[in-house]
This record gives sequence, structure tokens and C-alpha cells, in this order.
Amino acid sequence: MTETQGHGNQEGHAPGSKFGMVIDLDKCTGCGACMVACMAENNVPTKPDETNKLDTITWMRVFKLSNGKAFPDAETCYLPRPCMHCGGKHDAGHSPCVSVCPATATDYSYKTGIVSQIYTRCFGCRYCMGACPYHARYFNWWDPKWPADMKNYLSPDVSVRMRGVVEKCSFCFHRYQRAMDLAYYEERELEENEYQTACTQACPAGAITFGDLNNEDHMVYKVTHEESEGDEILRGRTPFRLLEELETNPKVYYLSGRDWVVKAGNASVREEAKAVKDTGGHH
Amino acid sequence: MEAAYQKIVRLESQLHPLGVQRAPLWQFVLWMGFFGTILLWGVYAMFLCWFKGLNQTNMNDSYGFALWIWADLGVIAVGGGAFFTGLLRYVVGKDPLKYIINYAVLIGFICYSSALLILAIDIGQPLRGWFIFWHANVHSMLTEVAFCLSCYFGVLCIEYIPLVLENRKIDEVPIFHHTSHNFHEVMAIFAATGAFLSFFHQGSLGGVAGVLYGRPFAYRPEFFIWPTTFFLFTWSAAACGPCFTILVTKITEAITRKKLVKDNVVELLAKIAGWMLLTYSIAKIIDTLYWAFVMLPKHNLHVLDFFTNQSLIYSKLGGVPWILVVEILCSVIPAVILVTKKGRQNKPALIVAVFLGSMCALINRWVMVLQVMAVPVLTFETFALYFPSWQELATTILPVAYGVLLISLSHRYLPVFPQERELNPV
Amino acid sequence: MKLNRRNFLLVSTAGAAGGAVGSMFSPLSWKLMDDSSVWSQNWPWTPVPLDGEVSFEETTCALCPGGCRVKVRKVDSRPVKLEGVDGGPVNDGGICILGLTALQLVYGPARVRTPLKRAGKRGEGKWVEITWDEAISDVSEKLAELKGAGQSKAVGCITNGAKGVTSALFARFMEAYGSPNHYWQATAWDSYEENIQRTLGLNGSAGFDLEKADYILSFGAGLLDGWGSPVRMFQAHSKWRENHDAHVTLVQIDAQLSNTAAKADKWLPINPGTEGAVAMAMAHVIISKNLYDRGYVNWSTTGFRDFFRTVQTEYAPEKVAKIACPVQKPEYVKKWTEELESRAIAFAKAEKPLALAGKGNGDRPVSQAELNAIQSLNALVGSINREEGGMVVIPDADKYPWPPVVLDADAKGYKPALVTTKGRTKYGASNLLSNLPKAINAQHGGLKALLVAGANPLYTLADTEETAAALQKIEYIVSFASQMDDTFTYADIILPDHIYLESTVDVPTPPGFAKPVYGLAKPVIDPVYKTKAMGDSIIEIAKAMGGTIAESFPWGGFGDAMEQAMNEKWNALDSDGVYVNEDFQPEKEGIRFRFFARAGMEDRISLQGSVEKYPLVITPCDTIRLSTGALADTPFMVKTVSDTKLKKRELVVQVNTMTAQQYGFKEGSQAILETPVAKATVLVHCSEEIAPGLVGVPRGLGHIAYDEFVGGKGTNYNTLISPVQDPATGFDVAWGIRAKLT
Amino acid sequence: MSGPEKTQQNGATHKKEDSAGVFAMSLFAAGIGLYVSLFVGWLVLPELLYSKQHQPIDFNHAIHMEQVDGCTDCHVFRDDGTYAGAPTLSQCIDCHEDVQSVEPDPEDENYEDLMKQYKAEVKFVEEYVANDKEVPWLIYARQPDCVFFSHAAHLNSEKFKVLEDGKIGAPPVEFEDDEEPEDARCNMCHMAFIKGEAVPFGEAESLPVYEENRITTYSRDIWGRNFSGFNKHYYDSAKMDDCAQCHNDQRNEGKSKDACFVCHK
Repeated sequence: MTETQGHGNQEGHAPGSKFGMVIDLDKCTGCGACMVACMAENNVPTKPDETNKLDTITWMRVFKLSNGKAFPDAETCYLPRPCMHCGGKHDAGHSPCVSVCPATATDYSYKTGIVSQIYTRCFGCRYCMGACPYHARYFNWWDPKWPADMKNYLSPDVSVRMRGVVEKCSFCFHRYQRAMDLAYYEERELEENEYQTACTQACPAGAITFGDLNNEDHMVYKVTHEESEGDEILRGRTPFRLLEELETNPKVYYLSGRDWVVKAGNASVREEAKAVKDTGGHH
Repeated sequence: MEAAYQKIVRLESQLHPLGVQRAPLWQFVLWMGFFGTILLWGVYAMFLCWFKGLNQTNMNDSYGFALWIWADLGVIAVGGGAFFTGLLRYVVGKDPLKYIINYAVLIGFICYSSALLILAIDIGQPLRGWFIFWHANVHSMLTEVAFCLSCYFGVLCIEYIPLVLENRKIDEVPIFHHTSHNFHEVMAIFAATGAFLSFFHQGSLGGVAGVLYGRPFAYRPEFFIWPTTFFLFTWSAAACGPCFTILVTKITEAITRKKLVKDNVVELLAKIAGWMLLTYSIAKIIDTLYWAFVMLPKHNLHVLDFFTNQSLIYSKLGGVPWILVVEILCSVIPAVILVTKKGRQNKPALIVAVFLGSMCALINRWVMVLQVMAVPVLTFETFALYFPSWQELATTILPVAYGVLLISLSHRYLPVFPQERELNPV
Repeated sequence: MKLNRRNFLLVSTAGAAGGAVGSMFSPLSWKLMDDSSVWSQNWPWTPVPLDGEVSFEETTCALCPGGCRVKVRKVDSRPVKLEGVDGGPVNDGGICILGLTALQLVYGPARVRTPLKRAGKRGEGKWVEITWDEAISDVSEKLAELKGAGQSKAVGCITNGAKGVTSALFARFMEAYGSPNHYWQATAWDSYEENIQRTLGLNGSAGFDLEKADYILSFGAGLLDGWGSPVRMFQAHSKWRENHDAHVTLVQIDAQLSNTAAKADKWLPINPGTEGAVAMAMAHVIISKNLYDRGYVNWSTTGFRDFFRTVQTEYAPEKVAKIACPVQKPEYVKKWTEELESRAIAFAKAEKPLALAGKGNGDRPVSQAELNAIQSLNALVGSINREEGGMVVIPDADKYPWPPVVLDADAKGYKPALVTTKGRTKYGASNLLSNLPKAINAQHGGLKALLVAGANPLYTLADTEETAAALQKIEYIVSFASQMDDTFTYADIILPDHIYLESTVDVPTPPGFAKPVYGLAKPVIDPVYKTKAMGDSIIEIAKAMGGTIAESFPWGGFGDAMEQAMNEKWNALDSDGVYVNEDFQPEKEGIRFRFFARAGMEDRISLQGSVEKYPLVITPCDTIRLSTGALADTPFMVKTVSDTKLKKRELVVQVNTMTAQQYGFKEGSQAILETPVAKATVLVHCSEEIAPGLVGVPRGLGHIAYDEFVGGKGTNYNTLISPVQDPATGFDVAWGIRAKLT
Repeated sequence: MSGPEKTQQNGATHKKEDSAGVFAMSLFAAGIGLYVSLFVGWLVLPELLYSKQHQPIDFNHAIHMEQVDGCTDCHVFRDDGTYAGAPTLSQCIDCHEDVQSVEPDPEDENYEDLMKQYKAEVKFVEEYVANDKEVPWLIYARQPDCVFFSHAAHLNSEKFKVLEDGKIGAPPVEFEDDEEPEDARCNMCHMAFIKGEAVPFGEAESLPVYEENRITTYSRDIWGRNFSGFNKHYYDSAKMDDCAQCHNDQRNEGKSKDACFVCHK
């Protein structure tokens, strides 16, 4: 048993699911469909100027990594970054952000492993943003606006965030709610793959695989557990997570056949201290 | 006109404490008007932030805590003089400090009320600010801060009210007279409570940064259940707060051109502050070394990783992380000055020492807020840069103006300095 | 007790204190505190989306020629999101960044909501709303007036390509009306059509069996930057990555580390414009090493001997390296040449090799010389019309079985088209839109009226100034735009089109797809505004004009014309929305590939500007996040554009760090980018992803119209360059322009 | 006006009796202040805070319940498991394409009630059916946008237990042969408050007045009718705390709260 399998067996909690993601960076082409699918799915607003990437809301953000070498030896790689839904040390639900929120506006679900964010509870202290090393959390600096008739395409499944609160990727939790609604209605259990995130569904490269990391039959389990047969996807590659060394225990795994990409994921294994600094900010 | 003015002057002088000299009314009005204008500017910026939202600031998603939180932590740190002087006076029994305790309380009151005001502007949804109490998450350091801060502010009010009631006119009302008298009787209890509360909220403010285990720059090992920054913050507030109290006292003396507190009182406080600073600097150096040479290497990080990049303030100067050096020097130098009798009796040296001592806390809070935010953690991100907007600057200057106003009013109408009459016979 | 001031103060204080205590025990303070926080949770200005019944309706995305099957998620009648349809023949569940955001085109501020007529001066942006009846009669009267005055050839029409029923209706209208001036802008796919005619003697378009190929040489084709049907390309790329039994190799020959180059197994950097020469050098290697497919070359080609001789004498890799290798350091040139050779050998030895061209996302034509060279590689390895993993020719569809056009005497008379060129093309002058502005400005007759249907020439044509001057000369411009696009600003009357979700649109075989596929978009939502499908508009205009023109349009509406046009495919399209010819076999019998000896270097398209005055070369950067065609980005797409391409309202250009240093620029420096035709203020991004001496300019920015989300951001690449004609076809094949940065 | 010195002199002579008077006056004033603020808080505020609105049609649930089989006959679930809420016009038209009831005879026993029903139906047919216009019902149980509520989960979950009289903390009702009527589940949360009495909606002959909080726009049924915020029954209010309480009591058997994302979206 690996460490992560202890998840969901917390005292007083029934064993649950642990939803996670495997992103194949060798397949990702940086096309941005995941970012936009996420915005369309989750009622994310747009401002007239979104070029300051430090105040633009992109729950799913695609970073461009560079190997830091000069032309023509330069290499680049795209890295989509949703919320990592960290389980914290020993996967006990002590996520960096959840534990610091003073008003319990974000919590960790032991039934799904998902880190929530309740916009109406949040009062905008932004402590969670400081706590998150992945910058996965975004603040609504402005009132959200949908000029012309654009508010007509808003989805009722996700509540619109008011100014002054923090938001982030929810692993499209509303899709789980909808799937569960149907499962309850039909008086049956939820089936694997009935619940998928919008980015997983949209990714034209099929680079994202989403599922229950506790379900031994699911590909994400196989990929993330060495003893299982995840070979088909792995092809000799070892899954890695971002900043694993900090013991945040993220639920998003990455695959890459390129050594420098793997090393860019964690400072502790990087080659040279500054070799992999992004050359140009947001991509 | 002239007659009416004279009448107002006469009436106004009835409110002054007995037997002291106060500046002419017109001077006082001008002074108040000047700072009042600054205050209004800040209030205007404050309302902009409330009605238009935090887009009025230059904060961003990588820089959620910025100037305000630094100001917040800063004023709370230097306001620590109140609880520590109270502790010394009422609990430890350092009697001479009763001649400066009023002023220490007043400065503390200003600092803490400013801190609460800044927090009310800083949060994105001020109308829901009370959720921090109602839906409290006991694991959060900020919750601890909020509870202790509010309670301690209550204590400061209780400590400040008797002083207000001592105003000549108010004191004439028997009920107020008795109230203030009785308050004085039980002040030791409040001082003890205040010290206890302060220990926690100063500490939890340190904890705010120290528990961020996703951010190696801020994260510190746990000591009992608290990160080391918890203790360092409390210790530095206790050390630097009195320095600030002395500094403000000296500034007040300079402006009023009067001696207000006797030297022996100041020296006693300075001596204690000096020893506190000395012990603090030793603890801080040990903590820094442990962080740099034990904690960071675990993540293959180097101290200098955090003091590089485009940001001018942090750029390497010959490979020296100078802000860290300055921070440590600001505790060591004043400590050395203040623990020596010669040092603290030399007036310029004393001023330098209490100034550096105050800066020690401010720089420490700056580093533990702004640099924590600026430093990237993902290897492919860069330092986040930020420069405050005028709205942020105005609302940060607002408490200073407010402090000046409240000190001016208190000094003019309340017997803040018990030794004033003796030192400045009319 | 005396009621003096002090006592009064005391008593009122006591009263207030009592009130304060009371308020603690009454719900007043608590309830109001709670309610005010609840109010902040439900601010009336924060929208609340309406709930309702969710349904999904499938259609075919018609925003690009990609032909993806998509479904729209609706809440009651309100569309809320688009998703890909699993099992779609082109996209199998995938969807691209543009397709995802179609609803912003429907509801966005740039949408034209009703027919409009210009009120102020051109470009002033003043419009009056008119009814559809007024709009149709305004246009038909104006056109009738011109025809009556014998000016029928002075009416022009610009459509978005030759394919599809809507374009065919406009072409038909022009024919019946009697004007030869119907144009569209050629793309790389038009170049391929021309090349197929020249090298294979066939009328058809290029299809590439990329899913099955195992060694792909891409000569600048941005396979993952919007080339072909983008979603299909992403999926093909993923299949290559999954295929670990027989690893598929992608070699990207490109002037910059584009996304495609970054994902390729090998990026071979070259100087832009030398693709043809590099292909010839590879041919040299293949022939020298005797690695070519003798069977195919001997039996299915002509002209090999001449080709052989030219290649052997003039295209030795060492020789080509002199012009093509981007870094002229001896050790690197050696390494580069070896790399070229080894890749050519691997290509020839592979089981299913395939070479392709495309200039970024493929919406810019490729010179015939370059294509000849690249197609020669395919011929050498026998991948033309190969069973699997090769290039196939998708034959042109039959003409729509519509009744013949009725022509009056005027329409029957011969009139030369306004555009003339030395080159010749399959479609005559029609796909030479790039030459139209010059022709109009050349003062011989010009155009009096112009119909712009599904095109945005002011944005997409090189040399914006010239185009603008030409448009300014036209008295009457009719735009059928659904969005307030760049050309819209010059229009006199707008007959706004539906978005495909509101109408019936056919989507012919996507470019590069290896099988004939036909898609049909059907209305899945009711028209949101007072818009009309372009096809219906032109039919109504024709009917209003009466006479032979009306007779040429015998249908009740666009739907009827569509049904008749689709003929035997209609039933399948009507029920499934898509028709795939699974039995398709490319024509092989008697097809011979013709080698062109003069293929590469000699015909290298030279650029405008002198080296002395303009030491740098602008090369365009394509990314799928930026639409470069008639349709601009959507707000969400703009949001994803990197800050190394756009910063606030300024264009960011990519310059090699060394070049930047040479000219004294740092990251983020502001600079003036000057070319022989225009000047622009830009910001410099120091990059290692581009060769020294080049200035990478992102395409797809700098729209002058649209809304605050899309318009006024950066500079349009096309304003900076000017067209350069391919001597063979007359297409604009400029691959850049000389420039300087100051 | 007398100067401060003068007051002081007066104070010296009348100090004692005056201070008693002042004390009494102050006490009295404090009492008045206390009383006024309590009065305003408890009695005036509720009147000011809530707007009272009448439903467009005075729908009679009781009559309709005689015709149908349970709540979900009209308040239907969609095929995807979501709950459709108030019936739409198209559902109503199934029966009410024309006026169904006959105009009552003034001689009738309960003429006034019958007339009221008749008029309501005529209004419905004339104003809405004839114009193909949806009835803008005011939804008592409408939750804010941030809330996700699964009716399917509550109707089908075995963990959901119907408690005696819907009282918080009461024991679960034992149904014979586990034949638990679905209405019993509905009534756990949905009751009509008519003239201060909680009546199951299915038995209500008219619709309660809809009260909307002018500040929050919440229906009063959500925050609760009891102004002090104390509730005895699950149906008394439907705030987050109420949901959390029930989830704690029932779903998690008193062991834990649920994660936020169970009920939020």
C-alpha cells in the first residue's frame, strides 16, 4: 500500500473517492482549449484587458516552461495547472490553503478529496492565496461583468462569484453533483467516468485523464501506482507532481519523457538553480 | 470677532488639565487641520476601496498580502509597547513605569485601532468580516489573530477610558470620577489579560507566515504547536514596542518643546528593551541559521535564491542578502546600545537605538509579508513585482494622521504625562 | 433637578446606553448585520443564471473549415456551452479553443444585431437600424441601378473561399448578374490544389493520412498551430505519441521553435523562405544514397532525369546550408548538415514517410516552387496516393445539381476580371483577392459596389493601407458580417449573418483530411437577434432584382438550395449531420507525378526591402490561440494570449536575445518596428525560440473594430507586410518582409 | 447661557439632592431607551424588513391533491435526475386548457370559497393559458444561487429519515411495511405557513403570503419566520445551518459535518 491509499480512511470518515488527474505533457500542445473550456464551464468572466497575467482569472492555467538553453538548443513544454487539490501531509486533508482559511470558506472533502471554495462564505482575506505555492487561487479584484447579452450563456450549475472573493478550480464539482443527482434518481451507484471535468472533456489532445485515484480499475490509479499496469500510458516515464518535496500531496500527476521537464517540477531535483525560470511569464 | 475668539479660547482652556501650558488655540487648530486633511485624503481612498473594490490597489493574485498587511503587522508590532509596559508596570511591578504607561497605552490604542481599520479595508468583503468569528476555523492562525486582537483592543479601550475620564471636565461628574478610579484599581487584571492576549496575537501573526508549509521562505519548524516565528514575533514586539514608545515620547517632547517623562523612567524602559532586543537577536540569528542551513537544503534551496531577481529592493549586493543583514543589524546595534548604561544615557545614541529598534520590527514584518509573497515557489515562475497604488499609500498614511490627531487631542485635554506638571511648572 | 446642559447630557447618555443594551437583546443589530452580509452574497449586479431543463443538441461547427461535430448544452432554450461530440469523424469528442467559445460570438458586444445603414462618414461608426425589407431593397436597387447603367462588371464580391453552398450562391449571383469579379483569398490549400493540377494533372485537394504515417517531415506547417483541421491534428499527434510499437517521428523544419517544433521529435531550424531548398537538399541525399522508391519513380513519374541532374548539381546539402542554416558557425553548420542528411535518410527508410508544407496555420499560400520541391520528396518515397499514411488527392466535388443559371444578354457578354496576373490558376482570377486592392487603386474602372460575404479583406490582406485605399474608392460596400469586423467599418450597409448555431451551413471536407467528409450545421438555437443567413439574404436580393437574376434563384429559401445542392448526401446529412465516404479510394490508374527540375532555390521568393536599410526579417508566428482569418478571436481566446505576444494594447515581438542585445533592447523594451510599408510601436520579447536576425510577429492581433475585448489590441501583421506574387500562380506568397527595429 | 463656573457653584449647593434626581432621571431614560430599542427590534423591524406579496394565482393544493398521486406528479423530476420545481404552463394546460370548474351557485353551502376557487381558475385560464404566459410563481423555498440542492438525493436516500412532526431531535417515524409516503419526506422541509400555522402544502387550500426580505431578497421561509432565529422543526427555516444540522444528525449520524461542496456550487 502506498501512502496515498490511506486517503479517505480518516477517523470518523467512511472510505471515499479521491479524484485526481494525470496530465500527459508529451501530448499537451498548449492549445488552450482546457483554459477556455474551464472558463465557459465555470462562468469565469473576462475583462477588456487580460494581459496582466497576475490579475486574470484562469482556474486552469497553461504555463510555458523552457529548458533555459540558447537558440537553437532551446526547448519548451506546456504545463496545464489546475488546482492541485492537495491532501497535505499524509494526505490527511491538511491542504496548505484549507488549514489557513479563517472563516472555513474552503474545506477538504474526505468523500471526494476535493478542496472546495465557498464564495459566499469567503470574505476575501486572501490568506489562502498566499499559502498556495501553485498560485492556483484567484481573487475577484473586479465585479464580474458580461457586457451585451453575454450573461445569457452563463451556466446555472456554477454560481457566479461576486467581487472581493477568492475562487479556484473545483475539479468541476458541479458535474459530480449532477452525476450524483442522476445516480440518486436512478437509485444506483455512480459509475466511473460519469464524472469528468470540463478540461478533461475538452482537451483535443486527450492529454488529461481524470478519475478516482482510489479506484484500482481506473487508469489514473494504474498510472500513479508503480505496481499496477499503467505501462500503456507511462511508457517508461515516471509520474511526477509539482513541488512534491513540500509535502502538499497534490492530486495532479504529470507525465513527461523529457528529463528537464520532470526536473522543473521540483526544485529539489532541478539541474541548475535558475535554468528553468520561465522566460516570459504567462503563456 | 476678537471677543468671540477670546471667549472660545477661554472655554477651550477649561478643558486642559490643570497646571499645564498648552499651545495657542489657533496653532492647535492649524496643526489639527493639516493632519485632518491628510486623514480625509485617506478616508477618501478608504471609501474608494470599499465602494469600488480592491481593484483600487495594485495587489495581484501573486501578491495577495501587500503594503496594508505589512502596515498592519508593523503597527501591531510597534504597538506592543502597550502590553509589555503594562506587564512590567502592573504584573512585574516596575513602578517607575507608571509615568509612561498612559502614553504607552495611548500609542497601543492608536496602533491597534489602526490595525483593525486597515483590516476592514483590506478584506474583499468587509460586510462579511465578522464571519471570521462566526464561522471560525480554529486551525487558522488568522482566526487566532482576529480573536485575540479584538479582545486585546477591548482591553486597550478599558485601559484608555480611565484616562479619558480624567479629563478635567469629565472628572467633575462623580460617576465618571468613581469609574475611572475603580478602573485604576483593577488595572493589573486587565494588564495581565492584555499581556496574555498579546502573547497570542503577536505570536499568531508570526504564525501566519510560519505555518505556510507551501512556501519555504516563510515556513519554520514547529516548537510545541507553533512555528518558531510565533515566538520570535512576540519577542520582537515586546522588544521593539517599548523602543517605539520611547521614540514617540521623544518626538512628542521635541514637538511640544517640553520634557514630559523623567530620564530614569525612559532609561528603565530602554534597559529592559535592550535586554529583550539582545535575546531576540540571538534567537533570530539562530532561527535564520537553522532555516538557511537545515530547512532550505532539504528542498535544494539556497538562501540567496530568495534575495535575487529583478526586484531592486532584493537585488544582491555583492552576494549579500542585505535586507536580512539590515534586519539583524537593527536588532543587534540597538541591543548593544541599550544594554550599556553609557549607551542609553547618551541622548543621541538612545534616539538612534530606539529608532533602529522600531525599524527592527518594521523590517522584519516587511520581509515576512512582502517577500513571502514575492518569492516564487514553482521553479518556472518569476518574482512577482508590485508597487502600491496611491489608494494604498493614502490608507496606510491615514493611521499615521489619525495617530497624530489622537495624540494631539489626548495630550491637550488629558493628563497623559503625570510628570509634566512637575517637569514644566507654569 | 435642574435641566441644565450637564444633566441633559447625562440623561441622554443614559437613554442611549439603555438603547444600546436593548439593541443587543433585540434582533435589530444582529439581523441587520446578518442581512447585510447576505446582501453582499447576492448583490443585485452580480448575475444569477436562470435554471432549467438541460438538453444537448448536435451540429457541425462552421467557424473554420475543420468540420468538427459539436453539441450545444442548453438550459431550456438558452445555449450555455459547446462540447465536442464523441465519435465525430473529424474530431472524436475533441473541440478547439475557438469552437468552445462560439457563444461569445452569438452574444458578444461585437455581434451585429440588426441590419444597419451607414449614417455618418465612412469609418465614423455611426449607423441607423433598418428593417430587413429596407436592407434587401436598398441593396437590390443599387445593384439594379448599376446594371441598368451598364456597369455590371463594376460590382465585386468577396467570399470566404470557393467551397460550400453559400459561396456557390454568391458565385451564381455574380454570374447571373454579369460580373466576373468574384474573389476569395487563397490559402496554402489553394496552393496545394494548384500543385496537384501541375504535378498530378488532377482536380482535387490535398489529403494527408497523418494518423497512419510514421515519419513526417513538416516544412513549416504548423501542424499543432491551427493547420488543417486543428482538433484532428491534435488527436493525430497524440496517436503518434501513443504509438510505441512503431514510434512515429515528426521532424519540424521551421524558422522558429513554434509549438509544433516544440512538440516535434526533432526541430531543424532554418532560415525562413528556404523550405524548398532544404527539401531539395533532402532529395539530393535520398537520390545520392539511392534510397528512393525506384518502382514509383520509374513507373509513376515523369521528369525525373532533369530533376535528378538539377538536384545533384545544385542542391548539395553543404551548398544549401549556406543559405538555409540559421547559425553560420562552421561547427554548427556541420552539425546542421549532418542532421539534415540523417533525417533525409531516415525519411527515405521509413515505412510510411510523408512530407508536407504549410506556412504556419496554413492560411497563407505556399509558392509552387516550394511545393514542387516538397512534393518531390513525397514522390521519391512513393507516398503519393499510397495505400496508407501518404498524401491522397480528394477529387473536387461535382457541381451542385442546380438548374442552370439564367443569363441575360449583359451577363452573357464577355468581360475581363479586374485582376490580371501572369500566373494561371485553376479558378482563373478568382482566388487572387490579394491582387484586388492594387487593381482597384490602379485607376482602370475599379469597382463601384462590393459584396463582402464571410470575408474580412481589410484585416486579412497584406498591406492594409493599400486595401483601405481601395475600399475607400468603392461607392457602395455591402457587408454580410455577423460581427463588427474590420471591413465592417468601411461598409455602407450591413445584412448581418447568423452564427452557425442559428442556421443551416454546410461544411465541406476539411483541409488535409484524407477522406471525403461532409458536415452540416443545423439550427440548434433560435436566432437571437434580427439576423439572416447570408444564403437567404442573397436569394432575397436576387428575387428582389427580378428578371433573369430572380429566375436563376428558383428556391423558396436557402434551405431548399442546400437540400438540392447536397443531392444524394442530403438524407444522411439531414439525419446524422455528417456524411463520410468510407469507401473512398484515391485515383491511381494512369496518374503520373511530374517532377519540376527548377524547384527550390532559384524560385525562392525574395522579400521587399533592402538589406542595408532593413537588416532584420519579419517572420510571422502562428498559434491556435490567435485566429488569423476573417473571424477574429473571441474574448476568452484573447484572454489566453500570452503576455509575450500582447501586453496591454501593444504588440510584443519575439527577438533572439543576441539580436536584441545587438540593437540595445532588453526584455520589455519599447521599439519602433519599421518595414518598407509601415511602422509600428512594439515591445520586445527576448527569446531563444527564434533565430538571430528575425523578428517574430504574432498574427491575429491588431483588429481595428470589434469590441473592447478583441479590438484595438496590438498591431495587425498584415499592415506591416506587402504582397509578393508567386510567379506561377500570382498568389501572395510573402513569407515575411525586411524590417528594422529602432 | 450660564458659564461653566456658574454650574460649578450651583453644583456645590445642590449637589446631593440633585444627583439623586439626575440618577433617577438617568435610570428612567435608560429604561425608555431599552424599551424603545426592544420594541423597534422585535416588533417594528419585521414589519419593515419584509415585503408581503400575493401569488399571481391563489392555487389550491388540497383540491389538486385529490386528483393526483403525490407531490411529484406535478412537481416532477426530469430524466436527468434534476428536479423541475413549480409546474410549467404546459403541464397545467393538460387539464386547464379551458375552465374546468362551474361557476358556483350563490345558494351553495360554501359559496364564497367555491367562488374564490372559480375566480382563480378563470384568472389562470384568461391571463396565462390564453396568452401562453408562464405564471410567475413566487417560490417560498427558493435558495440563493450558491446553493446546490438535490431533491433526488433527499427523496431516495435511505439516510434521510422522516421524523415525528418534523421536529428537530424527534425519533424517526416507523412506517408500516416501509411504505413511506413521499409526501412525508416533502413535508419535512416544505410546509405552508398560513396564519401562523404550519400546514402541509398538500392540505393547504390557499397559498401563504410570500414575504421577501427587502435587503437580502430571500423568502422569509428561508431565514425562518421566528425572528429570534430559534427553530423547533426542520421546516421552520432552510438556512445553511439547518441543512448542516440535518446532515449532521441524519446523514452522518451525528459524527461530522459534510464538506462544503455537498450543498454549494
